Amino acid sequence: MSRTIEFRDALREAMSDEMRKDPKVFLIGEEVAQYDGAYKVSRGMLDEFGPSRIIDTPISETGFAGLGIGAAMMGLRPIVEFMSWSFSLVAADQILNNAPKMLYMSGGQFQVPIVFRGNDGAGGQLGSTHSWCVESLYANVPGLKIVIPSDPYDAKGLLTAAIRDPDPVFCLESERMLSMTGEVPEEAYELPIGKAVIRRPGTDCTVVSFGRPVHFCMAAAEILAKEGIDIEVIDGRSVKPLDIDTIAESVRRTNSCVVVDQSWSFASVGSEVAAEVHRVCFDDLDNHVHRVHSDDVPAPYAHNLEAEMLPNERKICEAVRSVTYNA
Amino acid sequence: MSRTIEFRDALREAMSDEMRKDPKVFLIGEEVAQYDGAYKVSRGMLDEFGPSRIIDTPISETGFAGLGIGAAMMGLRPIVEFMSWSFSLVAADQILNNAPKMLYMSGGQFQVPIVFRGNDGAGGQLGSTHSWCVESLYANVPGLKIVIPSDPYDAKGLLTAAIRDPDPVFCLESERMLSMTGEVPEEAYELPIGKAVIRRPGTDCTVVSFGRPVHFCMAAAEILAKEGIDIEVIDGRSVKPLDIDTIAESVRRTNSCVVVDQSWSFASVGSEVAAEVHRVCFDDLDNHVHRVHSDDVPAPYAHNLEAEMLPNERKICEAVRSVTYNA
Amino acid sequence: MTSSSTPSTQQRDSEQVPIPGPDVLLKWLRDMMLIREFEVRAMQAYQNKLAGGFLHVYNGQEAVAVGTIAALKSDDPVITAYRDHGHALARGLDPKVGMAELFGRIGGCAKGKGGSMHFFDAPNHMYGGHGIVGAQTPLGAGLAFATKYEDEVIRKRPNSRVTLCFLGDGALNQGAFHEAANLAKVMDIPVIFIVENNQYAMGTSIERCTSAAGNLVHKAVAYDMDAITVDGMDVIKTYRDMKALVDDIRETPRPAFVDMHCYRFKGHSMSDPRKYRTHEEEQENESNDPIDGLSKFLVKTGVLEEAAIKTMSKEVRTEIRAAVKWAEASPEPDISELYHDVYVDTWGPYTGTSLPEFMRDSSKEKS
Amino acid sequence: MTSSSTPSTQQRDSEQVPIPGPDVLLKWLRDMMLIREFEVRAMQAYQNKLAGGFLHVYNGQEAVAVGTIAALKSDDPVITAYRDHGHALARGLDPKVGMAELFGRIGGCAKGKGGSMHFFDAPNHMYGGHGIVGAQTPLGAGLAFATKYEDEVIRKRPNSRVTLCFLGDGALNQGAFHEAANLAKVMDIPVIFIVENNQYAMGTSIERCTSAAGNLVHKAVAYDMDAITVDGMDVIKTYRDMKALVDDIRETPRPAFVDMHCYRFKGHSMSDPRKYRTHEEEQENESNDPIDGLSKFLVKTGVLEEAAIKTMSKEVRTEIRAAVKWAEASPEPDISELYHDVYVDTWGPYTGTSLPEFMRDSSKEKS
Ligand SMILES: Cc1ncc(C[n+]2csc(CCOP(=O)(O)OP(=O)(O)O)c2C)c(N)n1
Ligand SMILES: Cc1ncc(C[n+]2csc(CCOP(=O)(O)OP(=O)(O)O)c2C)c(N)n1
Ligand SMILES: [Mg+2]
Ligand SMILES: [Mg+2]
Repeated sequence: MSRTIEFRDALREAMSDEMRKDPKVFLIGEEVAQYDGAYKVSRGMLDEFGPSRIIDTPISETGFAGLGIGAAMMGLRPIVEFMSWSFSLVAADQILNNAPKMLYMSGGQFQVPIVFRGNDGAGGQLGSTHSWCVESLYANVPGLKIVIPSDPYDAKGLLTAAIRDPDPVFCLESERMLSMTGEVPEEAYELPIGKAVIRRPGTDCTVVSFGRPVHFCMAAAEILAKEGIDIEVIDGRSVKPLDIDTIAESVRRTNSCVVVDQSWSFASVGSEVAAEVHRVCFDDLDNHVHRVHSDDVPAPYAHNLEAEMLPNERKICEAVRSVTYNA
Repeated sequence: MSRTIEFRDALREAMSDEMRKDPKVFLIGEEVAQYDGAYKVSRGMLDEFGPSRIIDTPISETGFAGLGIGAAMMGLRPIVEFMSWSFSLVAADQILNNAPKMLYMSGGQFQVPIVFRGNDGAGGQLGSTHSWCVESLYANVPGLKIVIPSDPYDAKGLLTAAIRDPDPVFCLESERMLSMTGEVPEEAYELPIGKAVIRRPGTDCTVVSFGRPVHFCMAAAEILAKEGIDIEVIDGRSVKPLDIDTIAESVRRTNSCVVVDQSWSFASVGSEVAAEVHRVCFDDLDNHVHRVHSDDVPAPYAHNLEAEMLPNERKICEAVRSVTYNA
Repeated sequence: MTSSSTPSTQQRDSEQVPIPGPDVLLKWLRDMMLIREFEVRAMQAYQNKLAGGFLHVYNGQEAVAVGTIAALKSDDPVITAYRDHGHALARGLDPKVGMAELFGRIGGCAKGKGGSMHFFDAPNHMYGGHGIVGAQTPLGAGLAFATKYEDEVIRKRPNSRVTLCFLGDGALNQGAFHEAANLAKVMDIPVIFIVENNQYAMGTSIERCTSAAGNLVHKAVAYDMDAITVDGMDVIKTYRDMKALVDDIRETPRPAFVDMHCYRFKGHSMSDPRKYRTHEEEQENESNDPIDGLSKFLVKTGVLEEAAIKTMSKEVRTEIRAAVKWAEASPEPDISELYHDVYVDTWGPYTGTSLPEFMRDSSKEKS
Repeated sequence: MTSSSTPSTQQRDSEQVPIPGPDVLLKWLRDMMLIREFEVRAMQAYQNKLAGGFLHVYNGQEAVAVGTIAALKSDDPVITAYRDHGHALARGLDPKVGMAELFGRIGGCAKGKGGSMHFFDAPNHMYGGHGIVGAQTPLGAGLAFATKYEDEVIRKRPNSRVTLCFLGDGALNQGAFHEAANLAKVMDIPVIFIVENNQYAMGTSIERCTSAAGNLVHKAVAYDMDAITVDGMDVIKTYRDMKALVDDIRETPRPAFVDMHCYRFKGHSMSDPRKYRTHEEEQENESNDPIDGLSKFLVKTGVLEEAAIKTMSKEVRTEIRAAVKWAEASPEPDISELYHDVYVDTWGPYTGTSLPEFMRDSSKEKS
């Protein structure tokens, strides 16, 4: 049975479902318990599961991220909430050295089945330190997986899969999407990590994106359709593993590709998609893969500057027009 | 006047020269003073400059990196040594949020003329946590510059430029190259940050690399030459800014390109080079840009596994043969 | 450990610090009123969507910024976290420039690029305004290190500046603070870490997440660092305690720690429903308003009449209203500002074909 | 602060802990000898290039690992830093498996993937072996958290396991330790942070870079945490002090801090010329050898004769020589091992065309 719920509710359902089934699952982070979550993702969970399993922490990201990893080494399945992924940099060593490498360093003895989750990307005018898109930093590291849901349905399905996954999974949400509503089944379900989905079929150009910018792509599709350009929008759903198969299959039909990535451009998820599409589809491409990113500047506070910085519809339309020009 | 000196001596000369000229320059880090540097880069500097300017620290990377940034905001020009860039992850927030964004966040009021430097990349069997190639993580961030010298001459010229630069510069050295010798002028000189150099001219394929793997490329060139494949080896010298002009000019002549990057492949410097070469030289390329990286696994300890993991000669030769196959 | 066993570290007696004359006291009153009024209007502006992002106001803590900064010389560096309006104003920031920053306008102290959490003001030696909890504490050590370095290496005369580095009680739990404190101690850096102990970190009361919450000077014991507890709701007490400490540290450079007791009257930020504390608790603390406290003292000691206070309050209101007007009139930053201040040389590493998309349009200004 | 003002936190009197009988003492002696001999051969192997990377030996600190771990139950978790051979061996690791790890062979405790700094041994509840200074301390809190969680949420019976988390004196200055300590305190986590205070962090003596170096229990004051100082050169004292503490914590779950006085006889790692300390200092400390100490005690109390000690020492030498042989005979890991253990499902996220180059060869094994 499906109902319309918010993105934050979908996240909560994924966590609560798994917690009901598996006593090894717990939630830890700043303000997740008594405050009901800084963004109300965990609202009511303290009441249901009690303070042993819904755990408020000091402002100590290194401490509680590491605590979660240690607990996972003992076989528990922690969900660690970062109020924002922007605050995960202070814990970078724990989440990049310890979580994804423990299995390897220990010769396969210690699995780390942990989920790190929280808001990623620009909020509304949060400025330079609070607007990180960590996917382009962290995706470089082997041993971890990264999912970026773009709607409530995916949020529940991907987070459920993440919690059940035996490896460290980073779930990147968006403050700007938490109130978005959508149809979500009541029962638990998993979306496979590493599988993309075609959001809009099209014939002229493959547009690949992840998370919130998928919606900018859908809006751009409407504008472009009026100009007679019919784009296919692919939602990667996972950044790592990257579903190159689905992307390549599309590019072989459209013969062109634009990647829309909310991160900065340099050595980014967008670079990776571009490099890989060129590798796999070199002979199919009529033009080089075009990239749309946030501008390569620290996030500004002023509203007009921030709006211009982000990978907006205008930039997407320009890139698509440019890549399809010779087609 | 040139003499043959070691890579570590060249680094020291750059620092000492600038310290003699500018009292605002100082060196801070673990074991840099009384111990003469963990890798003897700063040998003798305490004797010459005294403990006010050559400063030993506790094992507190966040603390002393941040201290350096604060001092730079006051107009000083700190050189912060990380014994290894692998230990910079515990200071990621300071070096990625504070150093490169301060100028922007303050609306241009506070410059941060700081240098962070230390060993990057695999040492000899140092294992998973001690073998980071941070360039592919950190290069994503605007506001900073990254240089990777591959010989003593470059080490002195690039570090001198870094110290004089008004922006934060990350200088990535290599434990495996510190004892390498080379001709280095006695007097101070700068190499421009953001300019690549052609190490070996060639006609059949452009091979782009940075730092230590440049030498692997030169060795591969010998092997390939015997097979009649004449490669052009470009040493990027800087990762950020990336000198796409020099690379593109070469690719327009060779019509093919291989990038050799010691980092993991995903969302890496190698992805960026590939994506950009495709963008700028799409019509010149006979084949897609091939990439050679460290394998996408945490660095193993065992000697044979580590040797196989690195971007070695064999892998470079294979990539060049494959990319020039249709030429 | 009993509190008597904690180091009695105050070298100078704050009782010996004279209470300043009427001019100074009146200025403090006005400064505190100005900060309060600034925040009231800031909240209003936020609700009217003139300001965005996160807004953390300083209501209730005015005596801290005013009393501590009054103990400084004008070129002593100050640095704090994101709840920074009060410190910037106390340090001398023009309220209209602050308000313009809040509104994201080019007239702001960071040209609208910083926002509420990033008030920087170089001429007044205000080094921000920092958003990552605790991350300003190593910077604070660095500012103070630089003053010491300048004295020792460059100007070669004895130490002359003292740095104030503010942090919240919640920030005590970040590793950055711990590293900064230890560094400051082993290097004898003249920085004072002032913990604005308003008893909450967002919705978390200090007892719930901070060990030794009952007596924060225990934190300083770990670093063998001088430490005092100060009543941050009383601007005169704050000033006197701080003045004694600052003067002492100016003479004998070393770090110190201040457990500054205070209370934030409003929520953590604008979205906070404050369910984690009782209305009674709030009322009790609000009855200890630092502005009322100084007002009453001035009336009682005959410096000022009730009516004069009202006049002053009115003046301040007029000034802030003008600041709001000025800020509203200040234009949004030009889009070209987006690409300035990334590197000192505007186009920084962006040369030739490596210019990012947005800079390839040759009509755009090049520096 | 005088040391008398530090909390006297030992709830049980270690004087009441009985000195174990001869069998146990003999085992301790043998364990310490085994660790010493392992390290001697490890250094030799390193010089002969049988081992690579960094090698940090434990000579001189044997009583710490043996005495502390003797106070545990067999399933109590143990975690430490990179100077980890002693802890792993004391916990029960077969020396030949440890030696094979050092040699980077498939027979090693981490299949040769971890090396000297990463001795992991799940069956013996040894959680590593960690290379980033201080980074194991939050993990240690996590191990102990898990034991508590299992008791409370899963098995629903009272706390039964105590975790030992070792760290160096230099590691005290990492923010990670500070965050872990505070977390452990506010959550009442049964973890004991044992600072192996060997007085040096590489070439830095503790006084130069660590505040409150003279009395590290001051560090624990910041967290209102129980703290004791232990003579880590005497295995019997170490055991008795630790046994009292461990038992107490098993009964009343909470964290504790141990300032464990010891000395590393060798350099920090194999490349260390030890110029930062005098030969006299080294000799003085070496004369306090923990193995000699226990040997003498056993001879004095009539448990053992000199000759028996020699025999034991010979046996141990034989055992370790055999371990070296075994390790040398163990093959290098197959190259396919490079790609295992990255993800639990070997090929993890590598599917279809996203397979990296090295996996595209279909002849390679797929799991
Ligand atoms: C590293 C980090 N983690 C989390 C946050 C989110 N956050 C912002 S303010 C705050 C509470 C800080 O409380 P305190 O230090 O007491 O300062 P106060 O707000 O009371 O002035 C939190 C958790 C952050 N900005 N940075
Ligand atoms: C974060 C970090 N910084 C620096 C290093 C390099 N390093 C390895 S061991 C060490 C000294 C540690 O001393 P201590 O904690 O006292 O342990 P000990 O070696 O005495 O056992 C240093 C600086 C590291 N591994 N990690
Ligand atoms: Mg607070
Ligand atoms: Mg030590």
